[in-house]
Amino acid sequence: MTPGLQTTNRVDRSRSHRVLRWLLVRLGGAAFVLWAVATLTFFAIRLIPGDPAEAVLGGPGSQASQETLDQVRRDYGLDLPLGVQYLNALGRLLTGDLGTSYALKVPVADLLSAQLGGTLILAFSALLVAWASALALSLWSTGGGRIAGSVGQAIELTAAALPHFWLATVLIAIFSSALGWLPPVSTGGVLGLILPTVTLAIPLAGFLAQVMRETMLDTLDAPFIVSARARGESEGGIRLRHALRHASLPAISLSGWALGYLISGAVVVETIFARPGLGRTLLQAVTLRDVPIVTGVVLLVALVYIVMTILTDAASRLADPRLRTAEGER
Amino acid sequence: MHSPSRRPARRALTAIAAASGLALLLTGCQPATESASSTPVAGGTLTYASGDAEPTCLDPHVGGNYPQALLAGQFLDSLVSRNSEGEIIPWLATKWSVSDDGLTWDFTLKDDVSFTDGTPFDADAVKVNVEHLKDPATESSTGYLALGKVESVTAISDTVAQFTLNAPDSALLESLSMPWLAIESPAGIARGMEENCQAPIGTGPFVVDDWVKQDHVSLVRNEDYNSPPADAQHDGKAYLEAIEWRFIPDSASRYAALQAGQVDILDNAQPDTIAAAEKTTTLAHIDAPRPGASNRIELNAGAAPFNDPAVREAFIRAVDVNDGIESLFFGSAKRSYSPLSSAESVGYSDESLFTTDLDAANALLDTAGWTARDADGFRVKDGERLTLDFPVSTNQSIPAEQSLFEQIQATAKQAGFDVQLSLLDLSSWYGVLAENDYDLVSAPYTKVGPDVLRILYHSDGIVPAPSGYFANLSQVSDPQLDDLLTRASEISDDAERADLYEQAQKIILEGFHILPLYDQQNHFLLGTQVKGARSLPTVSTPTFYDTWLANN
Amino acid sequence: MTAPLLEVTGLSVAFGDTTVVQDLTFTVEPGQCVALVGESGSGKSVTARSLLGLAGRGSHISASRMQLSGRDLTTASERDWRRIRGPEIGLVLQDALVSLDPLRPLGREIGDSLRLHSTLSATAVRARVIEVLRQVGMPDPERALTLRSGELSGGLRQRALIAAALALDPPLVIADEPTTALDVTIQARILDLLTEVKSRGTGILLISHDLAVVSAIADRVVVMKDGRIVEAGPTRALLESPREEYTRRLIAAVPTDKPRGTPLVPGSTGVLPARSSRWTDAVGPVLEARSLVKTYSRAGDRFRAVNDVSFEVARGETLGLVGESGSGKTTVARLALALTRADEGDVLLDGAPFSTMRERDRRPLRSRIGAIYQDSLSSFDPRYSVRRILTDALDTAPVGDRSTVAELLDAVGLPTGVAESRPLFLSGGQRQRVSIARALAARPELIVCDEPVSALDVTVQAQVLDLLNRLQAERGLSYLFISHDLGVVRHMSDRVAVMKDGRIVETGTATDVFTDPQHPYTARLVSDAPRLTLPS
Amino acid sequence: MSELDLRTAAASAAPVRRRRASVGEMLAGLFVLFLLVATVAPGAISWIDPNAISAREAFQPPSLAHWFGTDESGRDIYSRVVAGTSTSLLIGVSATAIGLVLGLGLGVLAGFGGRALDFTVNRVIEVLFAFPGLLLALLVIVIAGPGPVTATIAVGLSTAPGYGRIVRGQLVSIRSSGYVESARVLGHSPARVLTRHILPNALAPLLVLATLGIGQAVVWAAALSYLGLGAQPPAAEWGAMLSAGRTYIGTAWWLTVFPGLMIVLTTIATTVLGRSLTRRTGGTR
Repeated sequence: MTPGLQTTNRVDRSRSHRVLRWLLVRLGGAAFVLWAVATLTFFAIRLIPGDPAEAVLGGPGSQASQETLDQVRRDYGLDLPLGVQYLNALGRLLTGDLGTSYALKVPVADLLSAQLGGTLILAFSALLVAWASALALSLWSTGGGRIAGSVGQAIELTAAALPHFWLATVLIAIFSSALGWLPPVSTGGVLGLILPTVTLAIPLAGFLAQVMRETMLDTLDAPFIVSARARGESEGGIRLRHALRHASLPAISLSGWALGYLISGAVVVETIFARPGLGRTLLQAVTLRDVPIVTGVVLLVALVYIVMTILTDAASRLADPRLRTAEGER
Repeated sequence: MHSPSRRPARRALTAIAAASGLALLLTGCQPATESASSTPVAGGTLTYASGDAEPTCLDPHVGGNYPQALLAGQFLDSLVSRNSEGEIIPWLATKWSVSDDGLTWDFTLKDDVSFTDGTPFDADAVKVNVEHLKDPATESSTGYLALGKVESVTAISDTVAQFTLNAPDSALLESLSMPWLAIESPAGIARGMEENCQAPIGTGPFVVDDWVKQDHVSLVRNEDYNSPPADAQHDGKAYLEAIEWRFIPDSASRYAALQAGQVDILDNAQPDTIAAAEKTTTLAHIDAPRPGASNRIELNAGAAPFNDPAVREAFIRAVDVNDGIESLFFGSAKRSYSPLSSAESVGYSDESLFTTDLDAANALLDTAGWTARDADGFRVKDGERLTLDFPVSTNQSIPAEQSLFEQIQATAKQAGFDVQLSLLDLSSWYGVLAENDYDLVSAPYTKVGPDVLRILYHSDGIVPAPSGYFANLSQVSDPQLDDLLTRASEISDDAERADLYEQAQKIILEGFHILPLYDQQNHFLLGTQVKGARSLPTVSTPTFYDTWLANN
Repeated sequence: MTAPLLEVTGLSVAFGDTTVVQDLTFTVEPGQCVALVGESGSGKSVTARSLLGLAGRGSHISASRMQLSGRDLTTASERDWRRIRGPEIGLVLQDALVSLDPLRPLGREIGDSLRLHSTLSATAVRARVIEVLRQVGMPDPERALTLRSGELSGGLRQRALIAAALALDPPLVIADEPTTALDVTIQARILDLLTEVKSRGTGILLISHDLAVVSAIADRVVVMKDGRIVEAGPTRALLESPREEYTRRLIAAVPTDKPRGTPLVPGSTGVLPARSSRWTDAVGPVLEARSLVKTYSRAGDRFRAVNDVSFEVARGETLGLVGESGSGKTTVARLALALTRADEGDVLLDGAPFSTMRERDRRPLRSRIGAIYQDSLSSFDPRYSVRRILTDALDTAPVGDRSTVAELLDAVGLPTGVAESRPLFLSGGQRQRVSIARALAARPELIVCDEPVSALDVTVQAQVLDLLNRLQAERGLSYLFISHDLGVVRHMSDRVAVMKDGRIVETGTATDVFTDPQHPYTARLVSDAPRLTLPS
Repeated sequence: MSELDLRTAAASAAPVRRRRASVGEMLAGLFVLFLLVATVAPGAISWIDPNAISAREAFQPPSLAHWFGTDESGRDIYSRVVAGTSTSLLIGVSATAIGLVLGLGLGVLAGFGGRALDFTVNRVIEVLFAFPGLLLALLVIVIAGPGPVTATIAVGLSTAPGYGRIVRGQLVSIRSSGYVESARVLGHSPARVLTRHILPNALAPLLVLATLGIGQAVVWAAALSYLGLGAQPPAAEWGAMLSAGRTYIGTAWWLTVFPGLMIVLTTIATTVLGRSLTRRTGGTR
C-alpha cells in the first residue's frame, strides 16, 4: 500500500481560500494601521505648544490681530470642538484631502502627489542597487575563503556605519568636484540620480549583505547542498541555483523596512542633492512648522510603507512555499 | 545675506533714495576670449542656483521677502528703477512730477506695453496694483508699509496715474523702484491669491512657465518684451531663451554644481568658495551688498543689563571681531563701523568707538557694579550672573556668521560676559524677540536709503506695528533721535538731510546701541560664460535681461 | 567473481590533527547492500562523504586503494569528482525536508542531475524524472514535479530523494540514514524500495545507527566505532555470532523482543518491577484520564489532536503509549501534565481532580507528577549549572524529605563532578540522566516520559532504559511512557495503548498487544517494526 | 517575519563560529576603550581646550600641533572630537536606553498581557513601524521643537517598536520553551518562573542588541544634528561639528572628515562588539 498524495490535495483545496483570507487580513490590518497613524498624528500635532491659527499666520512673531486669528480659525475649522475636527479630518482623509498647507496655502495632497514620484524613484533605485550589490558582495565573500570572508565583513560593517550626509559629502567631493564625472545636484535625468542613489544604497547594502551572508553561510551548510553536490553540481551552480535564492529571502522580507529606512535617508539626501521629493518637503515643513504638510507626509509614507510590506509579504510567500504552509500551523 | 523665508518683508523697506549707487563689482579673471565673444549671442538657458529659501508664493505683493524679490525681478517690471549712480530712472513710468505740497504725484506711463496675458498696461493697472498691495487680504507686508502714506491712485487718463498722499514722502520713488511693488496684470490679480501665487503675470522679460515645488521655477522669454528699464544695454526681448531657477539649499552642493557646470550662477555664495572661485579662471564673482542697514548686532537697551550704557560699552570694548571677520569671510567682507550699508552715501563711521580694549571693558563693568566673578569666571551682581541671551536665526545668519558669534561669545567671556547663543528657526526666533527675551540680536534689514534708520531706531519701532513686527530691536528710545529721524524723512534738501542723518548715526553709535560688523553680504558666483549679468541697483537682485551665454 | 563495484582499502580521513576515520577496508559488489553501522562519532557518515569527495573543507583523505568500477578515486580532481557524483554514485540523505532544496520543485531538483550529466532535451528530462518518480512509487508523478519538498509527507519526500539519486541510474547508491526520523510503517516501505533497487543490480552502501534496520536489507555489515572497523562480516553471521565485545553490546542494546526487565547493558543486574509487585495493590490508579478531547485549528480547519482518550496508570506500573508522528501522543502527555486544558474530559490524580483545578490550587500537587522530555537540553535553563537545575527542583520537594544534589546524581549514576557543569557541555546520555534526576527531586509518584530515549545512541539508550527500570523498582514509580519505537515501548511497558489519529485504538498488556494485535493498525505497526531478523 | 528587525536577523543568524577574540574584535575593543576614556576623562588624552577660540589659527590643516587640524574658529579639532565623545555617546546611549525601556514595556505587555493585550500591543508596534526612523523623529521635533534632548527622545522613540517586537518575540519563545514548561511542571509559581527564568533569559540578548543599537542611534542623532535639529554648535557634538564643517568641504576637508570618521568608527566598533557578544552568549541558547 502506498501512501497517497492526500496532503497535497488538502493544500490545493484550501490554497485559494487561504490566499484570500491572507489578503483580507492584511488589508484589514493596513486599514487599521492607517487609521491609527492618522489618529495618532492628529492628536500628536495638538501637542504642539502654541495656537495653530498663529502657526498659519507665521508663528508667534506674527502677532496677528484677534480678528485675523478668528478668521483663520474659521477658515481652517479650528474653532470647532476637537472631536468634530478629528472626524472632519478623517472624513477629508477618506476623500484624499490632506488639508491646506499653512505656508504654501495650496492643497497638501496636490503638493505631495507631485513630490511622491521623485522620492519613490530614488528609494526604489537605491533599493535595487543595494540589493544587487549586497547580493554580489555576499556571493563573493562567502565564496572566496577566509580572507574574502573577513574583507567582506569589514566592507559590510563600514558600509552600514556610514551616515548618509557624510557619504553624500564625500561622494560629491570625489566624483563631482575632483573627478568631474557626475553632476552633484539632480538633473532630472538618470545621471543626476546616480550619486543620491549610491549614497542611499551603500549603507543599506551593508545591512542587507550582513543578513544575506549569514543566510548564505547557513544555506551552504544545509543538507540539500550536500545533496546537490552529490549530484555533481558545481560551486557556481550551487550558488546560483540554491544559495542565491535562500539568501534573497531575508532581503525580500526586509524590503519593507528598507524602504522606510530609505525614505528616512531621503530627507538628508534630497536636501544635499537638491532633488524634489517628500524628504525635502518634510524637512522644510518641519523648519516652517507647516503642520498639514508634516501630517500629510507622515500619512503618505505610512501608506507607502504598508503597501510595501504587503507586497514584500506576498513576494516572500511566492518565493518561499514554506511560509504558505507554515501559516496554518501557528 | 540670507533672507528670512517668511514675512521677511517686514524688514525690507523703501527709503528715500540717497543717491548712492550700488557697487557692482565684477572680480575674478576675465577670460582672454572676452573681446572675441563680446557680441551678445541670443539663445540658451541660464541655470540659476538659489540658496535662499524657496518662496511660498511667487507674487512679491504677498508678504514680500528677498527670495521673492530675487525671482520677481525676472518677470515683473516696476514703475521706476535706479541707475548705478543711485538716480531714479524711468522704467514703466516715463516721467513723473510732484505737487509743491508733496501730496500729489503724477506718473506718465509707457503706452505700448502689455502684460504677458495680453492685458494692456495702463493707469488702471497701476491703480489695481496699489489697491492690491493696500488690501489686508493680500497679506502684503513690505509693499503695504512702503505705501503707508499713499491714500489712493486715480487714473487721470490711460497713461497718467495720479498718487494722492496724506503726508510728504520723499521715499516714494525708491519705494516704487523695489520689486515688492512691481506691477502685475490686473487680470492675473483677479484670479485670486492661490493662482496668482503660482505664476504672477507681469510685463517683464521672462514669464513664469512652471513651478515645480522643491525643485525649480521655469522661466521662458517674453518674446514681446518692450519695456526694459532706462539703464538696460539693449532693446527688445532678452537674449536668453529661458531661465531655470533651481533651489539648491545645500551650499556645498550648490558650489559643486557650479564647478561642474551644472548651474551657471549661484547666490548666497559662501566665503570660502568666493575665495576659491577668485583663484580660478572659470568663475567670476559679483559682490552686491544690499542697501539699507549694515549687518550689526543690536544691544537691547530695553532690558537689564544693557539698559546700563556702561555695560553696553563694556561689551563692545570686550569683543574682538576683526580677526574673525578676516578669517571666516576669507577677506570677502569688510569690517563696518556704521549703522548703514556702505551703499548708502550718508553712512557715518566711527572706528574709534569700536577698538577692542579688555582693560577698559573690565573697568567699566567694575564701576557698573558687576564686580564679583563666579566659579566659571563670569561676572555677578546681586547673585545674578552677567548673562546675555543671543538668539540667532539659522535662516538669517550664514554659518560663517554663526561662527563669528561663537567667537564673540568666547572673547566676551574674558570680560566676564556669559553669552548664551541659541540657534532658532525663524518662527521661534520671532517669538523670542516678541517676548523681549534677548539681549543681543542680529537682524539684517534691507531697505533703500538712510530712511532705514527711522524704521530701526525711532522709538515708534519699539511698539509692534499692526503687522506685528517691531524693528527697533536695540530698543533705543531717545526723543532727540526721534526728532532727527522724523525731520529727515520729510525734508527735501539733500545736504540738510545728510546732516540730520549723520547726527542720528552719531547718537546711535556713541550710545553703544549697536556693534556693526559688515555690509549685508550678497555674493553671486557665476561661470565666465555668463556675460552681462548684473545686479539691479535697487535691492541688489540679479537681472538677466542683458545676459547672454558665450559658449552655446 | 567479477571485480567489486567499490573497493576501499586503508581509507583514513583526518581533519587537521584529528583522525576521524582510520584504516577502513571494505568492498561493495553490484547488487549487494553493505551496511556501515555505528553510533554517533563512529565516522560512518564521513566515510560515506569521502567516497563522494565531499568530506568537506580541511579534510585530508588517504587510502591505499579506492576504486569505483575499477577506476581510481584517490587521484580524482574536483572536475573528475563532479563527473562521478550523480552518474556513478547517487547519494540519499536523511530527512528529505532539508535534503531537498525547500524552494525548488521536485522536477527541478531531480532533473538537475540529468541536466548536468546528459544532453537530454527538457521534454526528455521531464519524461525521465516522471519515470524515476514512478519507479520509487510516487503517486501522481506528473503533479509531483511541481511540488516542493515541504508540500510532501515524510515518506514521499524520502522517495523523491531516492528518485533524485537514481535519476542517472548509478551503479552505486550511498544511503546515509535513509529511514531515520520516519515512522515505522513508512520506514518499512522505504526499506522495501531500497531492496527493490538492490535487486536491479545497484550496489548500496547503507549508513545507519540502527542494527534492526540494517538487518532487514544488508548483505554485509561493517561495524564501526571511533573511526575504525570493529567487526565486519555477512549480516547473518555477524548478528548470530558476533565476535567482538562491542558488537555484542550493540546487539544486546536493541530492546526489541527483550522481555520486560531484562537489562539491555550486558553484565548489569536485572531488576524486574513485575506487575505482581506490591505497588499495584494500592487502591485505584495513580493517574486516570477520562475521555480527553483536545482540538487545534490548522489551516483554517479544526482537527481533533486528541479524541476521546481514556486510560489509567496503576501504581508502580508503566503504561506505554505508542503511535506514529501526529497521532497525538505528545498532546496526551501535555494534557496529563495539565500544561494544556482539555476541551472535554479530565485527568484525575489519585482519584482526585487534577486537570480541572485552578492552576494556583494545582501547583502544590504538581510535584507528584514529574516529566522527562526527548530534548532534555532545551528543558534546562541555558544559564543554569546542573547543581542549580537540581536545587531549583529540590525546592518543590516535601520539606524534610529532600535529597541532596549528590544523592540525586548518585541515583542516576552521574559523578558529583558534573554538578558544576552546564548541560550544554554534557553528552546526550548525561543530559537525560540530569533530566531524570530533576524529575526525581520532587519525589513524584508518576513520571511522564515523552520519547525519553529517541535522541540517544542505542547503547546509551540501553543504559537510560535500564536506569528507568531500576528506579521504578527501587522507588515504586509509575511511568506514562511515550514512544514511537515499538521495541522500546514493548521492552518498558506493562500495558500498552496504541494511538492513531488522536484515538487509542487498542489497549492491553504489552505481551497481548504485540503478540496478538486486535486492531489492524496495531498489526501493521507490529509487522513493520524492524527487528533483528535475518535476511532469509 | 516580514518586518523582522534587521539587527536581530544579523545577530541571531550568526551561529557560534569562533571563540577566540579576533583582530577585529580587539581593535574594536581598543577603540571603545578610547571612547570610554574620552568620555570619563577627556583631559587625559587631549591637552587643548576644545572651546579655545583663536581666529588667527583658523582652518589649519592637520599638523603635529593640531593632529586633526583646526576649525573655522581656530579650535583644535582633535580636542573637540574627544570632548564631543561624551555628548555623542550620551545621546546614543540615552536614545538606546529610551528605546529599550519603551520596547521592554511594549514587549512585556504583549508577551504577558494575555491575548487581547498582545493583539493590541502588536498593532501599536505595527503602527509605530509605519513611521520609519527619521520620520518619527521629525514628527517629535515638530511637536517638541529642535534640540539635543528632543533629538535623543526622538531617536529613542523611533527605535522603540523594533525593541518591542524583539522583546515580545523573546518572551513568547521563552514562555513556550522547554525550561519554562519544566519549571511549571515542577510546580514553581509564575512569579518565580518570571524572575528566575523568563526575564534573565530575555534581557541578556536584549542588552547585546542594545550594544548594536547604540551605533545606529549615534548615526541618527548625528543626522538630526546635521539637519540642524539636534545638538547645536558650539557644542562639540560630532554631528553638529560635521554639519558646521560641511560648509567648508571644498577648502578644509578635515573639518568634515574627522568627526565623520568618529561616527563611523564608533558604529563599527559597537557593532563588532555587539556581534561578538551575541556569538558568545548565543551559544547557550
